[in-house]
Amino acid sequence: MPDTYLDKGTSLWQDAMRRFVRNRLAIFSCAFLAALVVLAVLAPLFAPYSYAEQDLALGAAGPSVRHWLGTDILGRDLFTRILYGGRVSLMVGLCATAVALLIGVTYGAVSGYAGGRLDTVMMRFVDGMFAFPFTIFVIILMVFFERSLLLLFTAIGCVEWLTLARIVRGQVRSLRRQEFIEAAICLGLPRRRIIFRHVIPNVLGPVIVYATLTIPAVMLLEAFLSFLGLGVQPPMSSWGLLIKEGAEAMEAYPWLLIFPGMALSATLFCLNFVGDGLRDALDPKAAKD
Amino acid sequence: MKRNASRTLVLACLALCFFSNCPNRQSPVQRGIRDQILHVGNFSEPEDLDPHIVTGNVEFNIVMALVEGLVGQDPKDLSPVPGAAERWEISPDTMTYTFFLRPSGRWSNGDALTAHDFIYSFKRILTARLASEYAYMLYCMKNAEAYHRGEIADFSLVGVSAPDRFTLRISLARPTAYFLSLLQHVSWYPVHPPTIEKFKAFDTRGTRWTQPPNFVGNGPFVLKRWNVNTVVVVEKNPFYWDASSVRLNAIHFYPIESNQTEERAFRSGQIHLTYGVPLTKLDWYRTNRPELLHITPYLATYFYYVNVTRAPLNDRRVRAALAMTIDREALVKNVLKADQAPAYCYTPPNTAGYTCTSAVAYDLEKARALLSEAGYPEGKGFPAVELLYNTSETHHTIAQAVQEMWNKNLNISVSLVNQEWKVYLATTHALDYDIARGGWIADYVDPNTFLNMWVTGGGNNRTGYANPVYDSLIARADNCPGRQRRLGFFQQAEAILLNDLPIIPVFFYTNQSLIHPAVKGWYPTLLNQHPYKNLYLESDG
Amino acid sequence: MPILSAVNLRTHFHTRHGVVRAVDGVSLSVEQNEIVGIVGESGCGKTVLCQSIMGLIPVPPAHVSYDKMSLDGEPLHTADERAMRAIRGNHMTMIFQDPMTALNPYMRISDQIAEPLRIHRGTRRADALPKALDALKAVGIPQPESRIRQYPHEFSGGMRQRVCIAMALITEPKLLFADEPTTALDVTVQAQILALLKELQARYGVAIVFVTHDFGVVAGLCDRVMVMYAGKVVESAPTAALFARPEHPYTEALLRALPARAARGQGLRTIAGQPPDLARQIDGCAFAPRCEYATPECTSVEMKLSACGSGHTTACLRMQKGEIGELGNRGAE
Amino acid sequence: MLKFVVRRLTLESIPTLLFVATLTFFLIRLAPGGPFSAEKNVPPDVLKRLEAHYGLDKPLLVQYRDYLLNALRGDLGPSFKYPNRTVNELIAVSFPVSLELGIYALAMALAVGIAIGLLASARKNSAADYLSMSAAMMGICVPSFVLGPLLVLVFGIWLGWVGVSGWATPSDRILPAITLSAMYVAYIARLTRGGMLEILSQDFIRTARAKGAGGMRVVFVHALRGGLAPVVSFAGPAMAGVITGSFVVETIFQIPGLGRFFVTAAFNRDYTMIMGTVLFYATLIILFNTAVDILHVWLDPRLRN
Repeated sequence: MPDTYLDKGTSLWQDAMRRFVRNRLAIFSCAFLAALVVLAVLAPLFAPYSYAEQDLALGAAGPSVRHWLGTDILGRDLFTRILYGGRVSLMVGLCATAVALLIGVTYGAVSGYAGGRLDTVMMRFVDGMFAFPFTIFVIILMVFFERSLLLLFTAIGCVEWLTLARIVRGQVRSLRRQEFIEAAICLGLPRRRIIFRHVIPNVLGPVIVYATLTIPAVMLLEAFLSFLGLGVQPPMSSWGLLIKEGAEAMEAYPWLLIFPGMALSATLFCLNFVGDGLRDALDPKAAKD
Repeated sequence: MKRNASRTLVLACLALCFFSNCPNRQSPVQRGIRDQILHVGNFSEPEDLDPHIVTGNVEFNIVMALVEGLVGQDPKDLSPVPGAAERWEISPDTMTYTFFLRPSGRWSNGDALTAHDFIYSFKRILTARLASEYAYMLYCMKNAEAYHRGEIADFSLVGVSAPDRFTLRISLARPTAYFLSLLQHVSWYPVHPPTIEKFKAFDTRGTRWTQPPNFVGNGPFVLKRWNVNTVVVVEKNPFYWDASSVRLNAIHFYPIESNQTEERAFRSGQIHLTYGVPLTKLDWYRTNRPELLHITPYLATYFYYVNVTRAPLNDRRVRAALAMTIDREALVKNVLKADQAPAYCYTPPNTAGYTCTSAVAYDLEKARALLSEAGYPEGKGFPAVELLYNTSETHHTIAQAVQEMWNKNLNISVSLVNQEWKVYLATTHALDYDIARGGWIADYVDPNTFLNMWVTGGGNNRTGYANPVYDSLIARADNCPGRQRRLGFFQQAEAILLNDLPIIPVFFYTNQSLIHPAVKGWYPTLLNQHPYKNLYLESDG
Repeated sequence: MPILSAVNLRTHFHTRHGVVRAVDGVSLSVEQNEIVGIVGESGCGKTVLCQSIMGLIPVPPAHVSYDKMSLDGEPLHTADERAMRAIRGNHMTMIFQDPMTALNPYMRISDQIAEPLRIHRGTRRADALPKALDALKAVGIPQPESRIRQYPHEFSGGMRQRVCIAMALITEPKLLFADEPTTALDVTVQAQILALLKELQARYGVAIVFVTHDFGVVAGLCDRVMVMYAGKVVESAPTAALFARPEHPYTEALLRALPARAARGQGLRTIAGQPPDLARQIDGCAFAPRCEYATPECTSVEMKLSACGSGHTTACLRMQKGEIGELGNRGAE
Repeated sequence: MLKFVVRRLTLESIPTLLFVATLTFFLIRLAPGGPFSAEKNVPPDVLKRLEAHYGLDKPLLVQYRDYLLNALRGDLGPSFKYPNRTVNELIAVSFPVSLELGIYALAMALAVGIAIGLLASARKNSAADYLSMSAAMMGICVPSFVLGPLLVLVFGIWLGWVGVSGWATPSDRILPAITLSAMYVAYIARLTRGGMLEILSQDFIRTARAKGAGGMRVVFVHALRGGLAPVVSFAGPAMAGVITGSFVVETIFQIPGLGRFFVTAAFNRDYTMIMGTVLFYATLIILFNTAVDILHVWLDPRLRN
């Protein structure tokens, strides 16, 4: 412990990390997420069966000794499919949201910071994009481009960044008039530096809050895209698809819905607690208590 | 703070109770039984109700209640029964049919139904500008095809005439054994000339003559109400010649696209009859409520197109290997679970008395032998092949099962390609696929509707298959009046088809629907058509 | 009978670094019409003292305890939120340091000034408006009729502090805490605000506790002064007596540090060392490590305030024993 | 203020609508398969006449010009899929249904979301905070295609309290509104909580408490206006999204709303329907985003330059 609190200068990031580490719930969530990622990445090691191996005679059976979480309509082991599905869903959730964040935050920050006519043009473009017929766009993407996860991210990214851009723009517009921004301008900092070093870190609060909500939404959107054929190619699957198939057999085979649903919910809660932990850790005002 | 949140919760509960009327209110189904109003799930919103324009079953179901052709359908087996025509005579050479209309025949606005109405209707559907997609159903009539293609301009040359107001004579281009069941098809239905003229709908689409107040038909019911995506209501037509025997007062058609939603509506007493049954609910109904579940054979085959122009599928032995390694029994029993029959041939059994004698075998050894013979021992070196299907839960599930079967039995990896409906159609029409999901529902009860598809250059022959011997057999069957000789030609043709295997039959559809016990007069039929005039509601509770 | 009497007030913050004794046994009493100044470096607990009495300190991390606390004779229970709410803003009010952020940017000035009346007197909005107008006039805001409908961002810093004062005095409270109200303002405005406070204090007879770190302000405004260091009161005396004869080395060092005192051309005198870390246990006199007169005894014996003149108390052990004579002369060589 | 609105709705909106219309018009032609391709092969000559009937055989630019001229007159053309109905009529019939459902859903989402957000921010990092926020989270991770059927099973079929499908009786509105609002509750709750915490840490809240304002007054009179700013900017696009219905909810509850057209029109390659829904939705978005910006200025006087 530093003998006097003021002795060693602690940068915001070190201070934030110390506060984040002390937030037990956030740490537990981080551990859980890390475990989930490891399980998903090393799926082949843990999976008792291959995700495509069918047992038509068995069909949809409940949890049993051989199949811990039961089997789906084609008699494939659900536990294995959740592991492999986790790979896709986590990747889609994290990467597509990252794409949406990248575009949305930058776009919103530039628009909010620039103000005036540029802001108007950029925001009206966003309004236009809201109305864009997403389904036909997906169909065209599928036809003209080789089907790949990258394509899936672009499709999702193109939809998810819009609302975020609006929220960030709103925040930046009110932030723009604060003294510390004018001070940065007086120092002669280039606009790009001001936006990325001063404006965006101050907008992280709502952005993180929104991001942790986007991830599950993106996973479920992936289910709709996979159903259309753009996302995951059978026999591979994803949590979104598993939940969608489970929902259709909700009464007859409830385990097909419950287990993938629990996987998604657990990930969602962890993401949110981590998000909250990050937000509180990074919030300078919260430093004093 | 807490006080405020709990207060909103209490309010929400109160609102919930207020909105819901007491649980034991009378459901539409119970009220329907009392008032003889039938509530039916009818899959999707009808595109139109013009008999000469509609193309889907959804539209046929409603048009059949509103319009009646020359020949009606027997409720039990759809055999031809007197309709708008009281009786008919067939010439010895089966080339000329004479129909005697009912003098008492009326349109729903009271006008008399005459032979000229029929001639007007045939002329309308054969008018090129109307661009009716089912005009080809009338090509068996003399010069009909020539008139429709514009090669002749004078309609009087077409083989239909009216010796007097209530007699209609039709002369055919070729002896068509199934002509009477052909007449049951919507494309032969009459339309009310004054209404068509009033709305200038003779050769233009998108007119409003099929909207409720304007629609005039000669069927057992008349169109009362049509709310988009909500309901189509038809009521008993007092002017119908057989109105006395029609017991239903009205029918409500609900466009419910999701069979899950439809099943829930059925269970909560909103409809008497469903259009289909969700795959996952079949077991439940079969064990708990067998009396509600009706699974009936359906004149339709589920098969895979094979692009015979593309290597390695241009090799007959490869196609045979693929066809012989699909475990159709397991697929039907464990995946589809709706008593579908495994299809080892293409035309469904006893279609108008015809049952194909040759068949595709399920023989793993022979298949592997054929595959290695074709140059791919144990599947080694077998190029990447794609199995294409259009987006749907059922196709998705079947494709994965078949993919796994080929992988396990032939050690070849087939990738699945899922395409949206219109893209799928464009791809298959352009022959830009390896293997593609296919399905064909009979237009009329006769093997011809199935077998004439695969003639060289046939409109629906999307496999690139061309076999002159096959073509000649189909042509001779079509021109031969004798029933037995005709079926003989079909046997030979199908034998060739199952040997060349441009298509791999998988299973014969069945039709599944949930029916309320109070629905009477409903009989399983091959085309899943149930004449409404014979239906009635009677609770046996 | 004193307006405010607080005896042995302790406010400890239970943080992860240990228990921070921000206010550690302070007694404060304020008479009718009296302005008491509380002086000390930042971090000595003067603001926490006022907020503890006002009951504004969030209790979960903090723990407020006292032997006796009364306002105009009535006992004060800072833990009883409902009772405190009836007093806060009514009989006991407070103004803050930074006027730029003290006012609600979303509400009109009229509503903000009238709010105490609506909360405590239940006066309806229409009746409260004229009273708010009078309050604005009383604090010297030009064109009050038009300005009253405006929003805080349309006022300058000085004007906003005047609004805060109007807001604090509209209910004619018995006691007003002023927590460094002029620190954020520039000197000319500062003088106007101090003059205004003095005038209003005379007119309404409200007792004021004036917290500051500026001895100039104390000299001009306060009747009596308390000097605080590390959460404790080290000296308290009438203003004149304190400036004439500081009885505690810390007070003397602070006075010495004032630029006015140093001869022109000489360097400014500072106090060596750092204020102590309140989270750690301090034995004896907290100022000992930085005190020129400190002896080992200073760091062992527990400090207590004792009288050393009329109304003049000091916590310096050696001063109490008279071991040090006149404090000021040593600094003079 | 009026000048701002007028300029926004005319000067700025027209280019946006034009941009969206143009982009969509040419994009949908890229998708293979036309409005009339069907399972049973359509004879080529019939296909040609069909396309001629709807003017699809004219050069693209001519079709584009005709479409825009008609659209300006408010005529969005006939629907290809439902030939005897015009796009205007289909939207006119189905929009009121989606509007009503959307309003119920959004009101519910705002009421529950804000209540949970306020409760969570008032009791920061307490059990109440985590419990309420977790409850709100369920709205996101239980998708509508799971929640809908679940509600129907419990309240519709087993208990029989409320309507299960269709849009006839008042009780048919309840379950769809709950299903549609569920996802928005989570967003609104978290944004409210974030916004309120931001405001409650500001100095003027301490001034309000110093004035003797109680907890309720501090939250509702002082903090709410500032705290709801993020919710307001989220509500704009959310409103447009909710009010134009959701394909999934309308399928589950058999509701004749506008939502289904956004998806099925694409599948049917119903060009005029796609264009009609896109223009209609773009107009709604522009209206609601303008309303949101006005609301922001009304909420925060500092923005009124």
